[in-house]
Amino acid sequence: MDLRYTPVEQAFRAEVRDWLDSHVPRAPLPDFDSTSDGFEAHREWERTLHKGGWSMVTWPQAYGGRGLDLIRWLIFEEEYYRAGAPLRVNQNGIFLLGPTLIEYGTSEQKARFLPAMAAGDEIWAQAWSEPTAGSDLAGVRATATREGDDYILSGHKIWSSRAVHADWAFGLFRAPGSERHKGLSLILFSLDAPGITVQPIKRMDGKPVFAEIFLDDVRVPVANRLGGEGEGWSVCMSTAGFERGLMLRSPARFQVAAANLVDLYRSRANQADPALAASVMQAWMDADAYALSIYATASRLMAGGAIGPETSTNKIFWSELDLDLHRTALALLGAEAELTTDAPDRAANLGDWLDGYVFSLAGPIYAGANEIQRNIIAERMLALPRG
Amino acid sequence: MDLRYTPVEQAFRAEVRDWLDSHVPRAPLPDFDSTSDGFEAHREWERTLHKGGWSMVTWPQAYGGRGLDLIRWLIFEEEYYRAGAPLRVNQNGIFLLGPTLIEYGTSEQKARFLPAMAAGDEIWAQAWSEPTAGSDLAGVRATATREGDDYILSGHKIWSSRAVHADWAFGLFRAPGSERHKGLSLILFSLDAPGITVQPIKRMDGKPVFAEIFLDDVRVPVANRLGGEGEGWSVCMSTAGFERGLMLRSPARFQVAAANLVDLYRSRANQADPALAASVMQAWMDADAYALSIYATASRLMAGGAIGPETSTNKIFWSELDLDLHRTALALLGAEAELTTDAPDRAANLGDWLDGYVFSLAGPIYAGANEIQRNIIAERMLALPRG
Amino acid sequence: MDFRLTEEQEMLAETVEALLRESCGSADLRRMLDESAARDTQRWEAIVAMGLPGVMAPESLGGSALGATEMALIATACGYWLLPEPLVEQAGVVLPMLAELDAALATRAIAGEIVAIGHPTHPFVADADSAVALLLADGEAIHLVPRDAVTLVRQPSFDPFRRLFRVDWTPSAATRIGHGSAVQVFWDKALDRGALFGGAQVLGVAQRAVDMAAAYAKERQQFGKSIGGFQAVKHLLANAQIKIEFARPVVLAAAASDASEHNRARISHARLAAAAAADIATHAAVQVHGAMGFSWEVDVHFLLKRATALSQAWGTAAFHRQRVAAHVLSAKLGPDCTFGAAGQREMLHEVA
Amino acid sequence: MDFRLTEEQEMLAETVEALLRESCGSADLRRMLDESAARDTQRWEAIVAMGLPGVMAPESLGGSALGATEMALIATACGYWLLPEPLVEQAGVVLPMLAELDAALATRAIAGEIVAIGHPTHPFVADADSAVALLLADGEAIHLVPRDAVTLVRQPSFDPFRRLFRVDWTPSAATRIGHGSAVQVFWDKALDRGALFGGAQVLGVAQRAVDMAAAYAKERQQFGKSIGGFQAVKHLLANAQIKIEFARPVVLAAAASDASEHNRARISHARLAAAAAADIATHAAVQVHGAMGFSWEVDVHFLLKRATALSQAWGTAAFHRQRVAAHVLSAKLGPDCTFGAAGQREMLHEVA
Repeated sequence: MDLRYTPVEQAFRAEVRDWLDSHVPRAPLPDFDSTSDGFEAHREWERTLHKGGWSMVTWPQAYGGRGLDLIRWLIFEEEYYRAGAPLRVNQNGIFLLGPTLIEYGTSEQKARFLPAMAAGDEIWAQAWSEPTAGSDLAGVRATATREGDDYILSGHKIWSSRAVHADWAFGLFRAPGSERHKGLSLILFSLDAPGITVQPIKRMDGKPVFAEIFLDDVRVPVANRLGGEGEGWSVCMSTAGFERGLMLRSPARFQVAAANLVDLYRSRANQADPALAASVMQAWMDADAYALSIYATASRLMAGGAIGPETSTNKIFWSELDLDLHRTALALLGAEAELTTDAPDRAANLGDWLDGYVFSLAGPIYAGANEIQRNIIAERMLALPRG
Repeated sequence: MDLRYTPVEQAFRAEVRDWLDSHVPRAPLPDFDSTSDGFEAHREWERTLHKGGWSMVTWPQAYGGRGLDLIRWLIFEEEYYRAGAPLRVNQNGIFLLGPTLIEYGTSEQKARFLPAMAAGDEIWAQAWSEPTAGSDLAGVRATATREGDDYILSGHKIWSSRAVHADWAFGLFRAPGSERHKGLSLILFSLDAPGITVQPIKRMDGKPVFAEIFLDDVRVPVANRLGGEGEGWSVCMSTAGFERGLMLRSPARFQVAAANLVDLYRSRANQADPALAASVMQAWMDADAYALSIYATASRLMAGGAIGPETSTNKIFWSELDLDLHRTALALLGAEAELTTDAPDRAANLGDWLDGYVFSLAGPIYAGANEIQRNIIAERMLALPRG
Repeated sequence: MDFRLTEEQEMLAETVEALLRESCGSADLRRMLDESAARDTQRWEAIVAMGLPGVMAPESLGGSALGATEMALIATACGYWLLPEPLVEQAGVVLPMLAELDAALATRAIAGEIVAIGHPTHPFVADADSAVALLLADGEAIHLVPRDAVTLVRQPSFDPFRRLFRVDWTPSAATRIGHGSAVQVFWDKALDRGALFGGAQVLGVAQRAVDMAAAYAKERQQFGKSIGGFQAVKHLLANAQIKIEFARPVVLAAAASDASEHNRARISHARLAAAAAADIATHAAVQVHGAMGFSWEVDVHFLLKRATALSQAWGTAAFHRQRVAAHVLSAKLGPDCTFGAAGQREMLHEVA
Repeated sequence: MDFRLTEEQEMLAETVEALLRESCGSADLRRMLDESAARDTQRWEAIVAMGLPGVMAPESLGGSALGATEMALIATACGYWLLPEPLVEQAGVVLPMLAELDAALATRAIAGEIVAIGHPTHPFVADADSAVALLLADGEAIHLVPRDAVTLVRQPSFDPFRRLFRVDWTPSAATRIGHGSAVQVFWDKALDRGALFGGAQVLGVAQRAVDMAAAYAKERQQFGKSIGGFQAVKHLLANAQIKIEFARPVVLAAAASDASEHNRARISHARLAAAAAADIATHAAVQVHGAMGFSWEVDVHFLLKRATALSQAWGTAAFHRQRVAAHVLSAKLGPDCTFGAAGQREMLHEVA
């Protein structure tokens, strides 16, 4: 155990910091869900990152990455959030699909999809949920009917983030007549394909953050299937799948939020409820604990370890920490908590706590509701019966 | 709605206060579980109460009560706790069995059992649980085999409070071969009866607060059955049964504890964690809310209303309030929290927070674990499916 | 001592409930938003026709002279149905104040005209745009200012039905209707009423959240059964319901008691307990609804937003916690003090 | 940067674990209580034979000169197995202090003799009765006082294995072994070590509570199935395990870092997080065990009591929360500061 950064790691941090200092846009970009202008501005940022070689530092160089280890990924993320760089419009691609492609993809698939993903030329949407398949993902009904070298996709996906403007999507489809975890395949499809209709869904704040995707006899080549036919469930749940548990939320995000919360508290400590100090400190400690835990996991993975049920403990911990942190911020804001960023009298330096709060509400729900994650912890870590 | 005490109620309070002022023992009695001396001292106190006509103010005068309403019962309890009067060694009898006897007992049963209960001549133990029947009370296995005008009782009861020294006990017994909620009868039995062995069980603090009762062909007359044969489950769960939900913990108990907690906080506010102030205030508010809720329920019952699932909301609320209150007290005590009352350097005026804490640990468990109560609330109040 | 609603009180609550159930459904709310309307004229007229704005106003002015308990029941119904119109503030805070300060305007307010109120504890004024006049504070003085004598700057709220404004105005002797230290009592009473009825309102929000979530949990199927059958969902909603059960008697007791320091602490307790119940209930409702719960198309978010707004208006949570603490650390406490220590002692004395 | 235990560290932990599993079971603990014994001689001899009291002591004195990480792992095992003997305090706090102050006594302590320590932050001294000498504070001075020069008054603890005493003694020049302001650093380091290893110990208590509860939940049948199958039980224990998972890396990071203001705050964080995990885990264990959980005959209460005692020793929770707050409100914060801000800046400077 050695908790000092190596000179190489230090140099890497300095390099990242320098590059970000000179490239991160001074003014925040317009958000990527509300308008296609915002979306394209973020695509442009992905291209800028790619030109600098920063689009996904852990990927092999051949696919647009730097072939670096997870500790350096963490350092990159720390500097990225520290610099206030734009959110990653392609996060579904680079953090969710990318690692799975690297583990399960054929060389043709990797060559076809990874460089375009890294370059920002193809932005990805996820298409996990269906109206009847939320926490119970094995309930998907969308079908992939084999016709020679093609699949004909039909069905209805929902809560697809980025789907309104994105280029490609990935999701589970089942062989007609198959049930539950069997007969599922993970299939990639272009959102421009004939037979696809994308219908935006507004989040509670009115932003079209999600979409429904209706697939009506959409023809895709069999080569778009990732992993074996009918093996979609295990591909999703595999090691690579679990790595998503690590990359889904980098600790730096919460450390920045916690530092901002401390600033907010400092600026209001006089009029604040003294009990809120405890919540502020707890948020800071939790963000710190989450970072330390991820460093421990990253170290273990780098040494060849496999990730296990800690994806579930991580998911619960960061989602609850994020929600608590934002609720504490709203409590500190008092009568100003309800003001949106449009409110003329809202102090401009406050940060958008409401937006962060709305975002945090989704944490305990998506990527497997926390209730499901608790079942997983009880069954896999504590060996309790399925019930 | 009129939240003023009537002159009659005020006069009643004054009368109770006067009587308690002149009768409550100056020195605390030795506890009633550790020794038979302590038990008999409490029996003597029950007799004193009875002589004053205070042993159970809501019972009919014919059975040793005063025939008063529930509001006056609450006033009596308030004054009782305010005066620091001894705990009621016969609480299993007067609060749990008594109301059921009054509703379901024959006139002979009432005449036989209630006056002796009110007088402290017969102290009662409860015998609900069995080793395999805890939260799942319908899992009792002890049997009552009918032989003419007698039952032959066999089985093994456990966690019986007061059974070490008490005179009588009540519990559920099933007809041989019956299952679950069917075939159960509520039967009263003398703890002196041949075939009974009582084995004390020590609580975590070493006090023999519970006992196991082994019944080996214990013969009792059929007249000891309360309610119909095989109707024991509904007798237990009936209206009278639910009234236990009201009387099990009178609000005054928590109001006194909360006031003591406030005193403890006041005496340590300088060195205390400021965050603890919030916990102290919450404990006080919760005790107040519990009292108000019980006043509302009592008013409704007095007007002929029936008690429903609020027995479950009450149970959860008071048990969690009690546990939180005592954990807050231990936190305020800091390094002194672990000292028992035997510790020479423990400030004498502190009150026994540790003892209260140990007692409060049982709250979420006994009389139906809180998990079961939450199921009841979800199913009966919110009409959620049994699942 | 009788801690029950009277039959008349229960009937009143049911009548208001029925009106709102009919006129304040999801479609009604969404139509208002589409039209960016300040209020639904038809619904407001029905509310006025029922005499609700004047429920606490004296009969001499055309009011019903009912008490705070009745008003709390109405507020709870308004919270439950997410009523966008400012009935709670008008009937519960503004009219009792106007009745003592300006009888003519009170009569007009009973007839449905809006008089907005800018309390010194809050930087903004709700519903100022549709008001005919505004009650405003200038130091210790109370001013009644016509709508056209002020400039309004809209401050958008998380709650799309809230209409908050910064009010720019110039105090003058012409608008001053009360001054001197005696006036403080008006603002204090307004704050207490706002907090109490806001608490009652948010209690209604909490119950609606639990009811919506329970209904959805019964219907929504996952893993081959309704999710309401899972203990995790059951216990989440049971916990929210418990919070409601132990906030309700505090709200009712605060409403049914006279103004006193003891009862002011209870008003704060009621507001805190109701807001805590709403916080837990609305978050539980979002969680039970899954992704639906943070979409615009399901009404759950309206509840969450209303709870967020009401929980910090009419005194922040910090203010009310402070008021409880001040009482608890100075008052006589104990089981005989549930309904006030002072009165208690006096009456005991009389009896003795 | 490598946040993994080495193979040697894992082997050490397993060895200690095996020793305690063999020698510190339920029957062993209950035999000690029946005999009112201060310690189990055989077990303590085995512990000494393994060299554990000297694990942090320099090799020149016969110690193993291992670091705080190794000591934290040993402490966690001691917590898990509820070890009654004061190994954690001796090896983790007393010996590092003695090594600098009294080499001869340090050697004896490595050989198993007990030297008790009375830290200025705590009114009582643990294990003073079986000690050969006591490290005591008199103002700024450190005294090393022979056991027979003090009078002890036993202060019974909720934890029946805790042996707490008030120590009555008279400071004299003969017993003074250090004084002046330089001595404060000894007491500060002792407090940090006590808090850190106490945190590691209570983390072990927490894990044992979850393990015991999970084992019982699998076995105990109610409603025709094992109670571990009920979601309420599963989630209760899952929540406790989550607290443990996010306390462990904090404890390890605090142990693996050098002394610095940043790391002192992390030690406090580690103690708070571990104590919070133990609080939740031991209460969950009581709840899952039902009535068994508050009976004397099941060991769960030993865990609850140990957690209660350790959570307030070596600085109360209030003290540690205060120390975290002081750091958070004054230090540079941010995602680049996880392992210390100052060092970070320096090294960046060197590189640049």
